[in-house]
Amino acid sequence: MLELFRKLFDLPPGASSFADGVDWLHLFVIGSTLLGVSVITLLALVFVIRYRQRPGDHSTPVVRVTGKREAVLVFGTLALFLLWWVLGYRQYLAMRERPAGADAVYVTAKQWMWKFSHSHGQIENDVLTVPVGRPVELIMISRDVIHSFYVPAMRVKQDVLPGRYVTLWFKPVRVGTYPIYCAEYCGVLHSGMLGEVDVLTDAQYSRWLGDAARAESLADVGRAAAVKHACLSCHTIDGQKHIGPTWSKLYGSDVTLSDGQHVVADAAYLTESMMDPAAHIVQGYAPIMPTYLGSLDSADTAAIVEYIRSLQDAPVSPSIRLPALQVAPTTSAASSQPGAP
Amino acid sequence: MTDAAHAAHFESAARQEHAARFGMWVFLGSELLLFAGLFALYGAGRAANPGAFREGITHATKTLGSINTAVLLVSSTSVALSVELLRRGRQKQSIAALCVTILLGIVFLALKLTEYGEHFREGISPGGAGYFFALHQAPGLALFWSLYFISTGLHAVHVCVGLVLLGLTTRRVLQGHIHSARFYTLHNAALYWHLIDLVWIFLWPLYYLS
Amino acid sequence: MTPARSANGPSLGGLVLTGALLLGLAALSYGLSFMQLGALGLPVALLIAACKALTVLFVFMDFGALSASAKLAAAAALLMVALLLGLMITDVATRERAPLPPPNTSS
Amino acid sequence: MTIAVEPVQTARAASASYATEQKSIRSWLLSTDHKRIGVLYFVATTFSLALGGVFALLLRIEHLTPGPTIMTALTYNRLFTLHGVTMVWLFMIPSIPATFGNFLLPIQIGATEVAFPRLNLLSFWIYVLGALVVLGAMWLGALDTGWTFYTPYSAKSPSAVVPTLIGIFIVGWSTILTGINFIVTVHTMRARGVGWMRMPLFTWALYGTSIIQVLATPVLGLSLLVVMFDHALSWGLFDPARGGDPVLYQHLFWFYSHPAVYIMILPAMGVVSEVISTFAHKNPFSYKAIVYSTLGISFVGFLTWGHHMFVAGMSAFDAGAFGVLSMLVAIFSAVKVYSWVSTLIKGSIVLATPLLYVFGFLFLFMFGGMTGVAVATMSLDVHWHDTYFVVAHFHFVMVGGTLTAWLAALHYWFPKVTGKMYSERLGTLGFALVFGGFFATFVPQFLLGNGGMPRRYYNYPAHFQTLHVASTLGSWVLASGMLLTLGYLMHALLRGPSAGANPWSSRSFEWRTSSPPPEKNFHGEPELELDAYDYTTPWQPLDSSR
Repeated sequence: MLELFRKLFDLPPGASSFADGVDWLHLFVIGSTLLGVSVITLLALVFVIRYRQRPGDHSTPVVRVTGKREAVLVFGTLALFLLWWVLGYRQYLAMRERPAGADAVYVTAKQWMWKFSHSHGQIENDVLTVPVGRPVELIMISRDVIHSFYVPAMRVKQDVLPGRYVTLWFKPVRVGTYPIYCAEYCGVLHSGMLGEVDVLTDAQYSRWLGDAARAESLADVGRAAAVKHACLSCHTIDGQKHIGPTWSKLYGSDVTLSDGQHVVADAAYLTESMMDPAAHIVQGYAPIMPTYLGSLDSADTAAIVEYIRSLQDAPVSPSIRLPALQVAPTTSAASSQPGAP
Repeated sequence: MTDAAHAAHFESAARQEHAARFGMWVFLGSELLLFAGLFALYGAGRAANPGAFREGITHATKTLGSINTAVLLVSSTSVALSVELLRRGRQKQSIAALCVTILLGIVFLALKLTEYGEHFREGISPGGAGYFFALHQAPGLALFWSLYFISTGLHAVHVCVGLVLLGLTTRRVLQGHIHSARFYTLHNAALYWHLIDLVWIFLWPLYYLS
Repeated sequence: MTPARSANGPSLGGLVLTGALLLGLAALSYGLSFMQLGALGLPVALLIAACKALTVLFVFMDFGALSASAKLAAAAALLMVALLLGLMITDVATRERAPLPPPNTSS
Repeated sequence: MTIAVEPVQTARAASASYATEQKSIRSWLLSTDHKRIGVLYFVATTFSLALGGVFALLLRIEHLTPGPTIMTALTYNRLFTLHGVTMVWLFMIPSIPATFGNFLLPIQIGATEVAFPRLNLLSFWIYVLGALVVLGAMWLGALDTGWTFYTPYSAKSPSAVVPTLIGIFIVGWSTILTGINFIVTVHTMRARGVGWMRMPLFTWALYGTSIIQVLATPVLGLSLLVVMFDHALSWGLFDPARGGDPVLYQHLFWFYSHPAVYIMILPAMGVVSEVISTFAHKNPFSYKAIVYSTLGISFVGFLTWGHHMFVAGMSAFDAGAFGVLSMLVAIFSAVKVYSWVSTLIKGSIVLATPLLYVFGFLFLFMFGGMTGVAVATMSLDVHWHDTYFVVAHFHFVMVGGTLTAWLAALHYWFPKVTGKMYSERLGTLGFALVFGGFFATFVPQFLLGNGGMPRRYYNYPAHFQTLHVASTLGSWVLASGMLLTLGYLMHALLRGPSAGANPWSSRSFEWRTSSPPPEKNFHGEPELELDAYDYTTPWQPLDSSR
């Protein structure tokens, strides 16, 4: 039945766990639409023939609306539409609900390509390799303008915004290769911003991982990125206090903020600290860290987070002893007054 | 926008006056929506980064802005007075009140420009340009100031339009086209001026106070 | 249809007093802005602003004396303003931040 | 097919018509007569329609092959932007209100003019100015952002963004002024005996439209203004790098552009109400229901803009709210459809060209509207958003709805405006071509959308080609229908037989004066005590001696 419907209405194969539900709703909605429209059209035609003008007196009797019938029609229609909404909203929420334990893939969109960084360190362009039967979560950001990640076969779509992470998830249920389109107009080569999702069997996927395992781990990428962006000139990795808090044993630890609140230094907090450092200042430190919004792409961000994670339980022995330096918030506040003599 | 004499297509002068007045109110409603967009942007921006907006306000030219508030409130009072005076047939005083209003409007613009000067001196310019933003990193600060400049700027444009409107009206009062029996043109100009006042009444706390 | 104007508008003295009241309210919220009201600061300031706005609307703009149709126009405009602000701000306020999940460990 | 033509004194009707009072060009271009301004608007907007139509045809030809066909990607992107801009702001928005509205609103309420005639003329020239600026921007190379101008792309696009936006900004003013003028006219210019609940339904539709024009357009003006600042001075209010939020632009834009859809469709609905009643010789099944749903649409239409943003990164909560509100607005349209169809019951129906177009409207609008509700069904929108399904949906509403109703209005009021009658046979043929062509053009696009074909694609995967070709062929049929219509109407205007005061024996107020009407609309006091939809008595020929 569903397959027939897909064939008749040119729908792509249902390759994700969402597809069947969405297509059933599609069938219901379009079905009732076609039915309603044709019934009313037929009715109109019948009236036109039945009440066509006959020679002679053209005057007509006044027919007034009967409140009851009108009400039944109106509220019936309203009920139908509200039913569509309820069904649609539940499916929509399921799509927005971030699943637990999904494979995370960091997606960077830019004119006019897709870049996928897997947490195992593999990096792919315009091809997204995922295992069948396991939910995969895409954490996406754009480098320039708004793009939209669209995989018709998965029935998923999400605009990819610059400057803000958005997520999208799906669970592939059938092996195969499915096209990715950019669905938000993004410039001259908009229609060339294509890609494909490769859904592999577990066996194929682990083989693919194996091949890709030789690629350096995400933590190594993170260390490189941390050096490149000079993070380590303020943050130590051996537990010493410096201009910024140390990264050693930082991940997952409980941090006391300047306003006395406590937060757990999870990935979310760390990312925020990179993108909006002023938002939560650790007690005893000055709000002097610049924002890396825009200068640090999602892949590097993810890698640095992963690197900090890797320092969670592997303390590095102090190499050199740093001078104990205090950066009191007051001094920094003074220094932030431009016109101060 | 309205015909000076009782136009032929109206059945009576009263009807024409009603039309003109009602038209003005509909227009004011339209103007309100124009500023609503800016207030919405402010609300959303502040909801997204409250810290930055509060920090931005600490750098506002509070004293000048507050003086401007007083100036505008007084000007609103004087224009309202001029309408009532004309209604009572006291043309000369009405014109005087109008002149006071126009004067205060000019003062407002002058102070506004001084404020902008202050900001530029502090290195604040729209779009996150200027060294101020090199020292203050909080995301949203640039947004606050861009919104400040576009909101107050659009408001200032309206002040200029209002001044021109009041100027023309004053001339017509002098010429006696507008008098105690037919003063709705003056009343409409006053309504426009009050709208300018209303908008500022809300801009002031949002961008200067808290 | 009667012209949208009360037979005789507010008295001159009344207008002057209203002006004084407005200045008083402005001074009040100016003063309050120096106390650290914290989260209350903005709502209070806006409340005072609303009072001023209503005063201008009803005394200076003679809103009460308007024809019902003009009142309707103004009300409709205000309603739309409320909708625009309300729905836009709720979006930003209720937006779920998309945090990076801990990179998964199966590697 | 028979049309009851009344014996009328065409000679005296023609002698005293608004069109023949003065003959000089100047007397037209600077006329404050609402009828002449309506005609001016008609000429201008029809030119825009032709322009936008040519763009559309070129776009369709480009899609004959998956790869490059006749133009480069950049040209394509500029063309679909221009198609959108021209059709939406230069044609659709003013199409019915500013042309037929201007011509008929005062007559339908028994007035001799709109409230502010000079303002009316001003808003026409503002429209022309804005249109010329937009055309000038095209000459400067146009812009390639799509008619939605989404930031940050529109703030970065290396094309004539600012000039185009200035042009649209100016046109917006014309819309607002017309809206104010109509609202005030309806409130203050109604003749004695024309109470609110006796106004013709077309006037009600214009009233609802004007409310939207006045309250929504300023927000568009503002958002365009901000985009201009972002583009020209890189203020970046919508630029994330400067703490801005591009999604907020979409909020502001759709706060205007969704109600704008009702600016386009409400007057069309008004036309349908008039035409059905006239050609069924029947009172509307429920006058009140249509009036209230008109007002309902112009209010609830403001609450649904978020359904354009379900996948834009809006909060799930807001998305849900907009979803349910969108369901509400559909109900008002449903009420109207029911009322229109029921109006036929016990009628005395003459299937003349205007009624044919109205049936076309009914079918296409019902389907377009229902698919609109379908697209507002959130999980389905995730799949359909920004695909050809959406394109097909809104073309069903705007072309199948507004354009069809525009053609209905054109054929219905042509005798009233020109005093001439066109060939019924050619009219029927024209309808067949337009309807069939439209169907062939846009039904394939629904299927393309189902298949996942994104909109605004210059090239497309080869397996979509069959449907694209079908769509292109359809567009040619549609175009030929439009050309035929233009042809026989021009011919009727120049050589057509005179129509008589009331060829349709309609009871609506505008038909109680001669065709074309005199400069003051009525010969002496209009007699409007008879209800505008009272068909209970045989038609008394107009006694135009009064």
